[in-house]
Amino acid sequence: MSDQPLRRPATPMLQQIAARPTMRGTLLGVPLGVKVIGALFGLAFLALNAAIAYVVIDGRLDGKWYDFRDLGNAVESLRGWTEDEGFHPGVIYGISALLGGLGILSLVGVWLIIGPWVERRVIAKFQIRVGPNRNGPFGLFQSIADALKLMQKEVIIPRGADRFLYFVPPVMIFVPALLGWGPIPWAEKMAYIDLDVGILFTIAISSLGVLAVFLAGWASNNHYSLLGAMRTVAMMVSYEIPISLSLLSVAMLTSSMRLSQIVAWQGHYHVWIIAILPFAAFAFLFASTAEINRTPNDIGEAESEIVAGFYTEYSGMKGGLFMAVELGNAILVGALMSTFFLGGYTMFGLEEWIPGYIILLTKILAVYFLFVWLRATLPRFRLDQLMGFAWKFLIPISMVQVFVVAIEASVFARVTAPALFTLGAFAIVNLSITILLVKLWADRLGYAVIQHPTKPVLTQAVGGLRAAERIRKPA
Amino acid sequence: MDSPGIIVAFWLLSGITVLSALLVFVARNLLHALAFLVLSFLGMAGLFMTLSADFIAVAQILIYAGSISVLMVFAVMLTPLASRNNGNSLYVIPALMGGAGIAGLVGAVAMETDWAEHSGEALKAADFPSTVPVIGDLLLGRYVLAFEIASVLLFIALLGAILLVHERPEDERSAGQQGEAQ
Amino acid sequence: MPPIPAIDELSVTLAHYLIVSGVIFGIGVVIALAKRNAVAVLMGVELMLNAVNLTLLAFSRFSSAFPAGEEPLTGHAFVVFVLTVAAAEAAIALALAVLVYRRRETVDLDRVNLLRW
Amino acid sequence: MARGPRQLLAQPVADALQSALPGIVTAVTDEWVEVASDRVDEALRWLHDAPAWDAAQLSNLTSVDRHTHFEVVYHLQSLDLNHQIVVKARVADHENPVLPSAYPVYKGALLQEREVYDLMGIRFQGHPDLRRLLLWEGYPGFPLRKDFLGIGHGQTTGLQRFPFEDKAAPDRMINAGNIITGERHSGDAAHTGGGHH
Amino acid sequence: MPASTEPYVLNIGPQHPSTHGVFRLRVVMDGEVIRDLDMIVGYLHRSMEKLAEERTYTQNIPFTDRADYLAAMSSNLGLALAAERLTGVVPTERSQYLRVIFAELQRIASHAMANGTLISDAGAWQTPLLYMFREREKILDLFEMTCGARLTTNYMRIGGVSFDPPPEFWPALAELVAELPERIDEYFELLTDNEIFLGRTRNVGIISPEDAINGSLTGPALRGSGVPWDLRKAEPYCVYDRFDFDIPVGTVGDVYDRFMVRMEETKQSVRILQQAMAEIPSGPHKNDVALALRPEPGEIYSRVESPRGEIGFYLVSDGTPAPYRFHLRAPSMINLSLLREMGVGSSLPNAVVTLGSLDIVVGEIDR
Repeated sequence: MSDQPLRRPATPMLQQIAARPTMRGTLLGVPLGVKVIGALFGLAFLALNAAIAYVVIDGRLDGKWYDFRDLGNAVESLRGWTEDEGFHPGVIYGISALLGGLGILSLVGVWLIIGPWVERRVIAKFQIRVGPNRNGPFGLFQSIADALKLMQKEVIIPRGADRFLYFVPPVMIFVPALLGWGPIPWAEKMAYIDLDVGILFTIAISSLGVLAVFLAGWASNNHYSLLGAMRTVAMMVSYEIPISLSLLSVAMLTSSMRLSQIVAWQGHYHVWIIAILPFAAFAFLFASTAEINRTPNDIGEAESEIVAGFYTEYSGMKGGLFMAVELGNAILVGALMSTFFLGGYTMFGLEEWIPGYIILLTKILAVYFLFVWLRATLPRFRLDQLMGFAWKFLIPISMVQVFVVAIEASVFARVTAPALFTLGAFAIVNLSITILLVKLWADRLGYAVIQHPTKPVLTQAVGGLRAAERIRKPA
Repeated sequence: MDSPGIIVAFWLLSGITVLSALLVFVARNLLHALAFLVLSFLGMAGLFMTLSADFIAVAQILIYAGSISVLMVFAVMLTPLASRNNGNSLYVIPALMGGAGIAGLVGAVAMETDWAEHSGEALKAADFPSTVPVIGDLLLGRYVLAFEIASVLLFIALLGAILLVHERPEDERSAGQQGEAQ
Repeated sequence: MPPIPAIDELSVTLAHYLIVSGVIFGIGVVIALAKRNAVAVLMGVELMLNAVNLTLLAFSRFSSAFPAGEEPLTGHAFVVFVLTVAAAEAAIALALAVLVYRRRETVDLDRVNLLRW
Repeated sequence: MARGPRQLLAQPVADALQSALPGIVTAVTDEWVEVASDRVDEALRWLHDAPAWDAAQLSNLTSVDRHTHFEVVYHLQSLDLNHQIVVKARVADHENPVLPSAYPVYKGALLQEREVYDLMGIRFQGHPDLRRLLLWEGYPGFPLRKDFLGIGHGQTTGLQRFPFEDKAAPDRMINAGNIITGERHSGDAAHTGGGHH
Repeated sequence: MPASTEPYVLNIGPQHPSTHGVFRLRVVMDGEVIRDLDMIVGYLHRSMEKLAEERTYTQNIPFTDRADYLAAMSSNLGLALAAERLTGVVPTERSQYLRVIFAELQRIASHAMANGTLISDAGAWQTPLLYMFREREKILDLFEMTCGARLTTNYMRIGGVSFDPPPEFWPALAELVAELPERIDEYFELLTDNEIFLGRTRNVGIISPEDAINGSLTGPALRGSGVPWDLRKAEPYCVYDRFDFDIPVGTVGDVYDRFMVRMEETKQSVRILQQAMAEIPSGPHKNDVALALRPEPGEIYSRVESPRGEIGFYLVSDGTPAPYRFHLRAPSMINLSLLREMGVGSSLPNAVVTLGSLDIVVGEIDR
């Protein structure tokens, strides 16, 4: 036994971090030529921006096929051209449908590659870790590697599984995740199917996933799966109601179920509906986290309780599809949230300058960041707490909100005062009603915020039961 | 109806619908039958779509494929000891005959009758840019009484379902069981 | 080999929809009559209701009993009512099935043969 | 001799025990009281209930193989009085050791007695759920016994069926009764596996 | 007949995210409600007690590392103390302080792990766990500096400790002790006012003080139920009687109380560390002791307060260098005595959180 232990420096990690080059140090070390070229590039970029700004102000872009602010213009002029050339209407239909489908598929596809990386890196930042950083630049290829791994893995069918129903759900759940993107407007004319019943379509599509989840859990012949499936189904069915009610408020306020019209309404009055209907926005956001199984409502796949929930038994790419759907749904909900409550592609007139789809994408990513933030911060609810929250809290208050909005919508249609004034009054009224209602209802349910949770008692005494009683009831 | 898309869609969707409806009958497992039923509902929604009834089609998806099927799932799961068997009863032969008879009758009538129907340009004029406001006006205008009665019906059905399935408290239930035993 | 008809001659008419709806109604009748499981019977009933909906919508679309553009969507309004009734009926029927199961531990309709359960 | 800092001298405990339950003490040293092996539960119950001794907690329960007999050692402690009492029971029958269970007095004996049964082979009568704890049902022998030198010739370790446990009674746990509702099965019935080598 | 589902058996573990090792719960569930519960352990059984009968007392110290691998220092200390009491060896003054310092550091590290995994069990996606790992890493760095190992330290010796800490140890320790209270307050902010966490842990898995004492619970599980029992005060070993610290006790006995007791104990450990750092005398860190001690025939039951409760060593000597009988009282295992009573009737999420709050280490349960 030697008295000299093997020693390493005090905190090797900290020293390594300290030894890393800083941003400032990197800049100082750049040679002059590179700096000059960089500055020239910067100037050229500014000049390009100025040129774009000139073209936009001049109005030369408006409605032309190369109006990059609205890719719908290009498709429209393509349709016009094919019509002029005398193509069969079916061909024109097919071409424009394929273009839109290609857009949606590439969006979702690219997201499925970038998304996991974003999520993991952001969560790593929350968790004072580094995150994936080995594979490709900044670890960007990590998700490709993961996808390759998933594809190579064997798909194991559990013994006793229902073979037919086992293979259906991964596909069945993927379809609504793609269909949901249909009615979302990315710019004024840029929507795949600008359905007249867009809101109803959205709700209907989201309800389709329920059955897939149930079948996945049931067909796996695993108790974890079944438990997760039943939890998810119960939760999704419950939370569809607050979603429908909050979207009903939106539809009544804007007097349209067409998504593009809802966005146009917000753009026209330069207001976000979240300001007018804060409770509806909250209900929608909370219920969506339940619908798409994200923290704090991810009880359907609570890994500390039921491993992976309804897709515990799915291995390889079949499990990967479920994860992909979950990821895709996260930004789909972000898109819906932005469209309904955050002004969609409009941004107080900024959409004249910046392409609407970029604005919408920014908003989607902001909502997605909120989801990641929640995931990194909050523990999970229990099933009974969640169901209680939906039925006892969200639904009653949402119903009252629907009544209030019905009155307000009819007032709005009749009043001739400036819209901003009326809407501001609505916002104030709704906010105060919401606060009042929430408070009253919470009191009614006997729920109170725990201000000062019981802290441990500090004592110097030692003892058993008698000492415990002394501490509990001090004389 | 000149758009080839609609013609293709009609044949495809009606094929899917009829086939999956048949499979509901053929399937051995109740949950398989349920899956086919949902497919049939979806095909039906597509057929509605070809009839330019977008609101009804989406409502069909929402109510049938989304809600009633889940309700059936719950019914199946809440009756665990009952068999998952989708077997036929003794009435299968008469039922088949009856079903074929009805289908044949409807088909014959449909083919033989000279329907006063739109076609060509008149049919195009019957396309609506938006069905929702018109349906809304109808429901809250001419059929408002029926609409209100339907809402009452829904409410009563809700209450009835809750009352039927409501579990009595433990002591009451055991008392009831004793009563039955006597 | 018969000549391939032009695509216009393939056009879909009211009769097509009615036949499809008749076939589905027939299948629904068979399921409702022949199945033993209460839930399966309910499936048949739902199929029948669906077939009726299809008929209503088809008439609403094709029928020239109304001049074009005048009261054209009555069929749609009726379908809305049918959907409502179907939802109510499904809820009640499934509640009944659960109730029957609770009392008799079966949902086999052949074995539920007493008026009182 | 070594005693813990808060361990009571055993003589006063033995005297009190003897006067309350005559004939129960069979031996006594400075450190421990040895009680009659068939009346251990009585002694523990008395020490638990007596306010002067207040043995509220069964701190530790273990056993020692003395080649000819077993010693089961109970370390009791009073939290309020802050002292420790050591009670021993001498199980004379080395082939078929049986002892009353301490579980009716101390719930904390639940797993400790299972462990002693598992590794030393002492059966506790009245234990609600006496099964092997660390080893699997059917393990040949009791490894903490001094005469356990290895698994005997012709016997397998059972590693092949380790994850599957006892195939003869796959739903053993469900039938094992419920501690909470008091539907217990006797310790004897649980003594199914574990043939002596 | 109520519309209940069929009871079914759910095997939670041995490979499961919330069983903290190879621990298996076999649960009979009716929907979400647990009807019966059985624990199956032994997957990590290494027959330590039998092996120890072939080795000298010093040679047995590494076994204690492998028993409670999250609190190796405390287990080391338990065996060293037991062997000293059996043989009459007196440790040096400096080593007494070093033992206190390392045991308290280990307590902080272990409680950080316990609370972090508890919150993970409650469903937080590992963020609090990784935050708590930050402190734990620094403490393990200190261990590594001193004895070269991070987890299985094998540090305590009969008559002292194996190494005197290197010079750079003391500033690092001072830095850690200075920043720890701030960090702990951070966790309080993050967690104690979190509605979801409170909703998940309050009034869940309640153990009454009577049951806790009767069920042989020790450590934070016992103190969470309101019983002020801490061996550092009740039976002061090393030099704990020279330090001023408090025993935190819970008021309800639920999961939240056990969590909070651990958090508060971390604060108290910092207090002890501050005093020990200030008062540590210079001198040898170890007395020279024969490698193969031959204690007189006799026996000892000696216990210390490990982060998980009372870790006791029952040593029987027959005069040879190896113990005749070596028994380790495993607090992790004995704290599970009430698991079934707590679990039956509760729901799966509650059971998972309750198990997490009992803070088991499977290496110690199985030994």
